Formats: sequence, structure tokens, C-alpha cells
Amino acid sequence: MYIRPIQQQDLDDLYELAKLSGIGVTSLPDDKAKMQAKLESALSSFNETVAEQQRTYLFALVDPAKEKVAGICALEASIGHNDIWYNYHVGKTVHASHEIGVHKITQTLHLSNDLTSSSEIATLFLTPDYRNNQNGQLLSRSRYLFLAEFSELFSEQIIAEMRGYSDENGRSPFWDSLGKHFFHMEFSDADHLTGLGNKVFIAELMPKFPIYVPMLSDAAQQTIGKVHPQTEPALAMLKSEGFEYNNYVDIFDAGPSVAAKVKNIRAVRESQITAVVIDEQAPEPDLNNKQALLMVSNRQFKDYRVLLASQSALVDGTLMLSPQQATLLQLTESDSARVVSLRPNPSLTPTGA
Amino acid sequence: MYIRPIQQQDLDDLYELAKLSGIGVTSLPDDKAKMQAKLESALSSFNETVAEQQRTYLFALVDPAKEKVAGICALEASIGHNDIWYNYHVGKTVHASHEIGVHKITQTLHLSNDLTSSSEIATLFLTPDYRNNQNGQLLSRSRYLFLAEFSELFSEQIIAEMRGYSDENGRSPFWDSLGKHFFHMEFSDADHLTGLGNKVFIAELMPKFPIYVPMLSDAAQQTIGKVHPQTEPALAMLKSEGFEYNNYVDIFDAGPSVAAKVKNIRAVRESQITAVVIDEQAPEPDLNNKQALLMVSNRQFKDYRVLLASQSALVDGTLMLSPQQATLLQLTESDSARVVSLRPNPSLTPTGA
Amino acid sequence: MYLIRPAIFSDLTSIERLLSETEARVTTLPKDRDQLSERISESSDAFLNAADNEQPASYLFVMEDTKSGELHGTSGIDSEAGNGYPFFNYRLDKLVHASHALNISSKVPVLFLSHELTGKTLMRSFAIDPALHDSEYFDLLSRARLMFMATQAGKFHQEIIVEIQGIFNDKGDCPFWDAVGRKFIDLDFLTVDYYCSKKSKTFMSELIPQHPIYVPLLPPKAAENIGRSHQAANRICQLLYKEGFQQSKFIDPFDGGPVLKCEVKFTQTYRNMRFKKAYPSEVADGMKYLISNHRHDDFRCVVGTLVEGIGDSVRISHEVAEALNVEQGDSLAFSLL
Amino acid sequence: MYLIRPAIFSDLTSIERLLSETEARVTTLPKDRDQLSERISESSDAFLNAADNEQPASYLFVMEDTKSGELHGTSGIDSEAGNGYPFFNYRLDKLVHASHALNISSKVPVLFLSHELTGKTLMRSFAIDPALHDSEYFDLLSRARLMFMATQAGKFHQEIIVEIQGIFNDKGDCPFWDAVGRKFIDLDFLTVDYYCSKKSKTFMSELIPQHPIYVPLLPPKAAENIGRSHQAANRICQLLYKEGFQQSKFIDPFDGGPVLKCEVKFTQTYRNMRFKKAYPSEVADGMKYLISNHRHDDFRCVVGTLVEGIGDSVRISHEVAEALNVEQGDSLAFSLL
Repeated sequence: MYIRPIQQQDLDDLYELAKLSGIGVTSLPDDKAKMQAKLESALSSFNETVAEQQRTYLFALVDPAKEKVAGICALEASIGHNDIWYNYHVGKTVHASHEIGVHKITQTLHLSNDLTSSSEIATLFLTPDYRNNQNGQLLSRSRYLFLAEFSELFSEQIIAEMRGYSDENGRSPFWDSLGKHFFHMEFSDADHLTGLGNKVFIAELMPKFPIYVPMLSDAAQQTIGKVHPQTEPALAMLKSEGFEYNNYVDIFDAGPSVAAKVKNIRAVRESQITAVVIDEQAPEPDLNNKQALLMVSNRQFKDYRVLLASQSALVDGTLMLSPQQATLLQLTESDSARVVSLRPNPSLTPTGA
Repeated sequence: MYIRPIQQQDLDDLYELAKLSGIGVTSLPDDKAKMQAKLESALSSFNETVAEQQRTYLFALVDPAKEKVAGICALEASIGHNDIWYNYHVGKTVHASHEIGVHKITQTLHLSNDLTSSSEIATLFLTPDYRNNQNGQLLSRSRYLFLAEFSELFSEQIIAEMRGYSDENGRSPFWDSLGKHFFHMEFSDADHLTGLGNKVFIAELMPKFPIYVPMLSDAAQQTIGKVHPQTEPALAMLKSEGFEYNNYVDIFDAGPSVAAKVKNIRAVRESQITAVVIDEQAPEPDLNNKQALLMVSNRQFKDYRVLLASQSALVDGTLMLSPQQATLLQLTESDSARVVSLRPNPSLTPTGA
Repeated sequence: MYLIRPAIFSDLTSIERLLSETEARVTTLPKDRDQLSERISESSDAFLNAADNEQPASYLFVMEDTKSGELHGTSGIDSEAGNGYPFFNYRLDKLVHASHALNISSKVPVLFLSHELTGKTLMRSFAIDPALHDSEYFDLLSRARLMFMATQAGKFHQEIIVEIQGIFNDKGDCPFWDAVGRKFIDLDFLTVDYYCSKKSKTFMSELIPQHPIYVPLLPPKAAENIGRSHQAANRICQLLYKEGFQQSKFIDPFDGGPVLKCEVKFTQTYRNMRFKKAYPSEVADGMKYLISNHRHDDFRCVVGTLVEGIGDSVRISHEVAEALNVEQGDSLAFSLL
Repeated sequence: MYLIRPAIFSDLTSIERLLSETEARVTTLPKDRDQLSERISESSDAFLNAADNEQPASYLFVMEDTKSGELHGTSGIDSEAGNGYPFFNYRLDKLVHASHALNISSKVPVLFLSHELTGKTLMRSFAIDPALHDSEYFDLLSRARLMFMATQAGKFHQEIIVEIQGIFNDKGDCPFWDAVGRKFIDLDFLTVDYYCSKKSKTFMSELIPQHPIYVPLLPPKAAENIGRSHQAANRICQLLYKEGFQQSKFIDPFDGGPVLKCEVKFTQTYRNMRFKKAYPSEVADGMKYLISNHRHDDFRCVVGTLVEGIGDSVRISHEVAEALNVEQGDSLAFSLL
């Protein structure tokens, strides 16, 4: 399996993915024309025919045996330039008086566009058949090597928005307590509209003044900044790379946004550039030994490639690749590679992380 | 020179310091009764006779030759519980329309109490006579070893508020463009009132609605988040420890607040616990060799002590102290110490920091 | 005969007794003796200080039974609501939330904290002996203030406001307070009410939420009570609406009760008011009127009968003349009861 | 004779020519032909749709010289300001900033974005041939709308509002815009004005700052112009104030010009209005009146003379009768010019 930029020929595969993804992954439109538009936007990003801050980099996880797309992931160079980007900023308001012995800290939600111009860890979807062999980890974390290589194309800060809590029936207590009063529709409908790229209605209908959290239902209060149970693993992965909750939440379901400085992301900070040796004897990666895997990128932009190698292939700053690996990576011995361990070394994780 | 908690006997020395500090250091009241109150608050913090979040830990830099206080510094356990803690949160507001090709990002100042319950790197003052021999560095950074040792007494996040820009005549362009319209007084008067602990008038007179930055004078706009030239070194020191501007500024002069997670502060993260050996042969610290100095704390609470030792005194996790050093630190060979290099190793500073 | 006159210091204990007997909430009169005494002293200054229009003045009247000398009610006027500080209310406004794209439009009611009523004339501190609640002396006690304002043209803002108590019960349950202020000041309504009288309403108002409140986010019971008055206020509301008062967009920030407003010159009392000279007489039949003297420092008002003729004087009974402290030829004001 | 009547589709080119000649800013009439034609079509629907009060209606009148057939003016009414969407204004309010501790108190003027005028009756789209600016036909063109509203009781919100143009010059310098909106939409005032006519004012208003604006933070030139009208509006202001309109707390969010308001029933036109039967006659002397028929779908209004007698009909000239399309016995409304 390897990672490469999305290509025009992937359209049918993408459309398959979209149908599989169903609701919940609103960024994969279940509509061929829209999917083509999304694809073209990605192609022009890699072709550098659009301004840097307009770019969406879309990557495919490819099964080389079938040349079939098994999953996709994306990086947004800079958010909030085509649409307005909304979050609630979770602030504090204190009411206090010495005289009558009152001191109360309450949370307040401020409608904000503060995250505008951040970069974003966006869409990720992996076909169920391929949810094994570290494919999810590779697909998600491969982006950090791209960030490390081309940091000048991204903002200093990068964020990821996490799906918020909803119950088994898809009901969001936060929506029911807040958004519903203003949008007069169900959460799933609002979510669907946003997924279609229709965001103007948000500005039109959203309450503009701050919302006092104590005025929401108890259930709603408890979901502020809480992720959907299915999103816990993704959150854990981001946290392991150094992302932290930044006090911004989604305006619909109050799912948290997490943020990091690009330079501080574990996989960016720890990645290193190595010489390349091509050798039939290169060790095969053992996909069951999670801690013994390396991500290797070819450091190229238009022909960006990432795959997994064995930690033992890296000796004294030189990476040994098999001819097959080198071919997939489009690397020769005169090239260099960028590598980092697939997962953080648990013993090196900062004590309090 | 060594660091220890402030003591009742220091009152006269403190009063001397307050007179020397003049205006600009509003947290050192030039009034004996108020100074005594401040002292008592610190004593009860170290005696643990007040609740944890009410505590202010005040430390003295002492010249052992004269047993005289040469400087002081403080840690606030949790801010905003006695008074309301105000900042402006610097947010973004986007006005956009595809139809007429408008997309404008403007800054907005939101009056907030968001930093309430953070810990704070507070007061620091060093007598001019002692501004040499790394005394300033020791005084400031010794606090991190206290944080490392007693992190359970502090919040996860710690902040420091930096003095904002004002010109040679003490005029703050930010104040002149904003605060003055509501307070009808000069910056220095408002600053003085706050220093006296009178903060109620802020809630009474401060504008409560967000302020659009483009509506302020150009000079005021430029000072948002900018420190006073004299505060640049302090800011650099905090940044070298991992503090970063957090988009909160002072409501009067727009000086930035910087923040870090306690666990991520360089001197906290890198500090280590060592065994202690007492030996006449212990190397003397070379105070001119900035990179070769260690801060050593005795890990005690009420009798907290810190001083500088030589890097070469630390070998294989054991610290060699001279008898004099051991006495000042109140350490015996059965005790352990916590040590960290006084300054970050420049070659280990993260690339982008 | 019941006489309205300025409160004086020796009324202190009588007022205290009166307040303990009345059921109505009178947040604007403190039950604390020191503060009550200060209120009386401020009022005395206000009545004496006829020349100075610059300072806010706080007037307190009492209703005295001239036979027994006992007090049966109090009523007051602040020449400037807030007394120089912000006078807080919530202002009910509607925002239109409409989407072109979705073709929907709805009006969302929102409560905005407002100082707009600051500086207007405030009628307050109304408390009456329950035995007189359904009598004409209820009208006398309340409307005497309009007589005073009308005779002292120029000393008062032309717009008068009155805060009417909102919905709460004896146990201190107040749906509006419980849903709004209590989320920020965790005290029950009766305690807050007590602080409002003791500490000043402004002080308390500064503690309540400053950002606008979206009504749809309130529990229905709280939302329903916005602008609703307590049934104990029916009598005063009936009187005020008849005078020409109307419900405003403002409500009390604590209990959600309505603020009524009217311009002095549009009140029935003012419109029906006439000025003539007093002619004390044995015979003084006719319709019932509120009759007052024309003095600022020693204003007095009673209910009496008279016949308005075409001359510049009217006959009033000797008893009325004595109560009002007027002699033949002194100015009188009167308005139909 | 100048006749006010509903705009019809064949007026399109004449209205275009008229707009190009008038100096006044008429943001509510688009200069774009397609949009203008749509406005006329909406208006025609409004006039025909007498039965339906539920939908917002947008009426457009023209003033025609019945001799030449040429148009000399337009004026309009929106039955609901905002036409179902928010109608944006800034509302000028004052907040009291007072400190007990420091014993200071000041009132800070603040502009709040408000939808409060949404749904009220809006008079708009007034444009007149400059040659008629100082004539009585200026009154006719404007006040005919009040005649229409008065004859169609129940179809309009009782409160009428009019936006008066604020201070700006031909070069597009507009101190209020430059200090407020332009900080967020970097277009000069004339461009914005153009978009307001082309795109709809609501569309533009959604782009301007939503948070309240503290007036002390504005440059003095901008602050001074809050609620000030352009001198080109003197004539219309004079007329409206005479009618009984008053300045409200609201201003235009773009140029800061005042919004005037009045209840229909308090306008002079309405107060002086009488309804009688038409009696076309050779002799029709008397004072000058606005005279209109009583029809919704084909409303007409002119200036004519008549003598109001005691009977239920009045004599009007044949010319007036013909212009109004009334015959003997048909209903007439008239109000003193």
C-alpha cells in the first residue's frame, strides 16, 4: 500500500468511496459532478495553478496490486477563504461580588471566525476492507511528512475538527438545545446542507450574540467539546502527535477542534532526511509490529509518495529500500527520503501528554 | 546567591525594593501596610493555611553574605478568584460575499475572563546592584523548579502578562485610542488604580461589547500584542522556555499574555532528580559561562531553596555539592535534588521556536 | 382625613411598622433602619432643595390619617431613575432570522440589557395599609405623585416609568429569575430581592448577565412570564392603565415584570388638572377631587369635594384647607378623583 | 394636470430617463433595466392583489403629466420594510458607564444593529423631476402615498418610516460610511450605494459590522453625522415634519442618515382627510386639496380645488374626475394640500 496525490483516473473509485461513507462524512459528496469539482480542485492544487491559500491537497491510499483507491485523506492549506469559517469559542465569564460573597465562573460560547487562515487536517475515509495492517495509521499520519516537507505552503497553526457527540439515533443534544431553535430543522438536515457546501444559511440564521452555557440543557452542556464515540480513536491519534483541544467547538454539534503548531507535531519534529540505498535484502516491514514501522516519503511534491518500511531498514542515517519499494516511491540511490516512525515511541512521550 | 520563600523578617527589605521599583511595577505597593498584607498572604501560602487556589508564592533572592533580599519573584496559584481577571481576547471576524467579491478578515477584541483559574508567573524585581552574575536568570527561572516539584498545586496552564508598549513619555497609544474614552483618565492613573488592587472600576467603566480593531487609531492597532521595549528580554526568556502568545492582551495597554502548559515548560520537562554527594572538591560554578550552569533545588516546600551549580558537578545522575552549597540548600547526602540547566541548550531548541 | 405629605424623620418607626404589614414587594424601600433613615433624609433634602434641578432627587411621601396621626402608606418618586447610575432593564426586541437560500424567516425575541430608562422619572416605593387597598385612598396615595409632578413642571423628566412586580411565589420560586439571573448568582429570588432593597438595585443589576438573552433558550415557564405582572399588582395596574400608562418594551431584570410608561402630560391626572385660588368655606359639596397645594417643600394632597365654577377660586372645606395648609387666596391644584 | 397612478410596464423607459435626471440618491430604485422591470411587475401584482394581506407588497407610483403623457416622478411604499427579510438599521442608544468607587458617571452613545423597524410601512423610491422640486407637485408625489394608505386602512402597519439620505458628497466621500462600513467592506460609498440598489439593501446590510459600535471611537466627523440629513433632503424633511413625522432613534447603516417615523393616523394628511361622493361639475372653485379615488387596483390622486360643504358629495372639475377615473357618485378622498 502506498500514498500518492489523487489523480483524474480516481474519479470512479472516489464515487464508490462516497457511497460507502454514507452520512456522517459530509465532506465526501455523494454526487458525481460535485466529486469531479472536488477532484479538480485537488489537481489544480498539486499543479500549483491556484493560489496557495486556496489549495486542498487530496491524497489516495492505493493498493498497488489492483491500482485501486482504498482510502483518501486531505490537507487544507488555509481555511475560511471560500466560505466563512465558524466556530464557537468557549470562553469564561465571571460574575463576582465580595460584598455578597458571589464568585461564579460560567462558560460562554462566542460565535467566531478565529480559526480562519489556519491549515486543516481534513477528510479521511478508508474502505472497510482495508481497515487493517496499519492502513488507517499510514493514511492519516502520512500527511505529517507532507507538512514537514512543504511547511511553507501551510499556516503556522493546523487544526482538525472532530465530529461531536450524538446518540444512537443520530440526535445531538447540543443541537436540540441550541441550533434547532434558530434553524428550525433537524441536526441531520443542517449537517447535510453544510456538507453540500451551503454555508450562507449559517450566517443568516445563527445567533450572533454570545450564548451562556448554563442556559442550555444539561445534556447539551455535557457534550461541549466532547467527540462522538466513533471519533475517539482519531482524537487519540491526533493527541499522540501533539494536537490539543483549543477551546473552539463546532457550532452545530459542539465537537471539539484540536490544534497544533505544524513545527511541534511529533511526526514533523522527529522526521529526518536520509540517504537511500536500494537492496534486495532490505527488511520487509512487519505490519503486526506497530512500533517497528517507519513512514518513508519521497520528498516530492507533484509525485508525492509515502509507504511503510521497517525500522531496521534505517541504519546510521541511511535507509535501505527494496527495489519494489523504491519503484513505488519513485526513488533512486541519488535521492534522499524523509522518514519518521509511524507511531510515537511510548517511552518518549512527554510525561504529562 | 540563593532563592528561598519570603519571610516576615524581609519586610523592610521589601519596602526598600518597592521604593526602588517605582511606577511600572504596580504589583509592588509603595505602602508598608499593603506590603505587609502581601507578605502575610505569601506566608500563609507556604504555611498552607489558605486554600490552594488563593495562594501566592513569593520568593526572595538572597545574598548570603549580608542575608539581604536582592530581588523577589512570585507565582500565583490561580488567578481571578479575588478580583475578576480581565483580558481582551483577540479574535477574528470575517465579512465575505462571493457576489461582490468581498472577503475581509478583521481583528476583534472581546472582553473576556477566559484566563481565570490559570496559574501566573507574576511579580519580578531585582535590585539594580544585583543585575549581574546570572541573578536575573536565576530569580526568574527558579520558579520552574518549584512548578516541576509541586505541579499539583498549580493549574495545567500557566500564563505571564507582559507590559505593553508605551512611548518615552509613558503614553500608551492603545489607551489613548480606547480606554481613555471610557475611563476619562490618563493611562498612568488607571494603571496606578489597578496596582492598588482596585479593579471594580474596570467592570463598571469598561466597554462590554467587542471592539473592532480597525476602528482604533493606527498607532493603537500596531501596539496590540506588542511588549514594552524594556520587557523584550523577559519575553525572550519566557519564549525560550516554551511560552507562546495566546491571543489575549491587557485591557489597558494591549500588552500580550503568553502561556504554556506547565508540563511543557522546558525547565520543567528537562529537570531531573539526582542523588547528592557533598564534597569539598565540588566544582565552583563559573557565572560567566552561561551555558555551563545548573539550577539546583532542594525539592522542599516550606524550606524551598534554589542556587546555581556547575554543569560539571552533575555526573551520571549524581550531583556533587560543596558543603557551603549543601548548607544553603539544607541538603544532606541522604536527600535528593532537582536540577536543570539554567538556560535551554541552543542546539536543542526546536527548529521553529 | 387621609393626607399625603413629605416623609419626615419622625415617621421612621411608623414606616417600619407599615412595611412589615404590607404584603406587596417594595424593593425600593429598605427594611434596614439605617438605610430607611437615610432614604428619609435624602427625601427631606429633595423637598427642601427646590432650586437645584441638576442633582437627582429622591422624594418619599407618606399618607397620614390626620385624626389619629397614624401612617397608612408610602409612595415615592425618583427624579432620575438610577440616581446617576445606570438603571438596568431588559429590553425585549425581535431579531429577524431569515435565510434567502432556504426561503425561511422567523422573528426571534431577544432580551437586551439596557440603560435606556436611566434618568426618566421613576414612581416607586408604593406601599399601602392592606385595609385601604380597595379604597379611594389607594388612588390618592399613588396619584398624589402625579399631582406633585404636574405642579412642579420642569423639575421632572416628561416620561414617567413604573416597575410592576413580576411572577413569583411566597416560597421564592420565580421562574424568570431561576432561568436567568440565578444561573450566575446562585441565590434564591427572595434573597436577591432582599439585597436589592439593602444594597441597591444597581449593585445587583451589575452582577446579572450582560450579553443578550435569546428567549427561545429559556424554559417555557420563564419565557411566558416576560412582561407579566403579579396578581397582587392588579389594582395598581388598573389605576395606571386608566391614567394612560402603557406597557413598554422593558422588563425588570430580576422577576421579568413589566415596566409601564407614560408622559406626564398624557396622564388623566394632568389632563384634568386645574389651578385656582383656595376659598375655604363651610359649604364645599360637589364631585370628588384630588386637591393639593402648590408647594415644593411642603407638598400636601387630599381627597375632597368641590364644584369648579367659572371664577379663579374654588370653595374647599375648612378641613381640606387646614390639611393642605392653605389660606384664602393660596394656589390650589385639583384633578378629578 | 399631474396625476399619481400605479406604475405600469410601459413606464419602464420613462422611469429610466427620469432616474438619470434626478440628483437625489434613490437607492431603492435600481438603475438596472431588468431589475427595474421586476420592481414594476411586483408593484403591479401588489396593486392587483387587494385581497391578500399576508404577503409583503411593494407599491410603485408614477406622476404623469396627463397632457404630454410624460413622467415627472416616482414614489413607492413597501407594506413591510425588509419584504420579509430583516430591515437593518443602527439604533442609537446610550449606556451609562458609572463607577461608584470613583464617583463618576457618563453616558456613552452606542449604535446597535437592529431589526426593530422590520415589517413597518416604508415610504421609499421618491424621485422627482428637478423642475418640479419647489412646486406643489412635490407634495402631491410624496403625500399621495399617505392618501393611498389612509384609504386602504388595515392593509398597512400603522407606523410609517422614511429613510432620509445622510451626509456624503459627489465624490463618494461619506464620513459615516468611511469610518464604519468601509473598515469591513472596502468599497467607496457610491459603489456600495450602487450595490444597495442592485443587490438589495438587506444583502449589503448583512455584510456590515454586527457588534455594537461605540460612538466615542468614531472620528468626530463621522460621529457628528449620525442622524444628520443631506441638504438635498431639506425639502422632503420639511414636508414630513409638517406631516407629523419625528426623528427616531434609528439611522441608516450606510450613510448614518436619520429615519423619520409617524403613525398613519397622526399624519396631517390623514387627520384632514374626508370621504365624500364625487360630483363632477363645471364650477369647482375653492381651496387646493389632494383628491384621490378610493380604489386599490387603480389608485389615482391629483391636486384639485373644491369646497367642502355639508352634503355627502363634493363638486370636482371634470378634468379631475377624468384623471381620477371617477363618475358621479363614486367615492372620493380628499385632504388639504
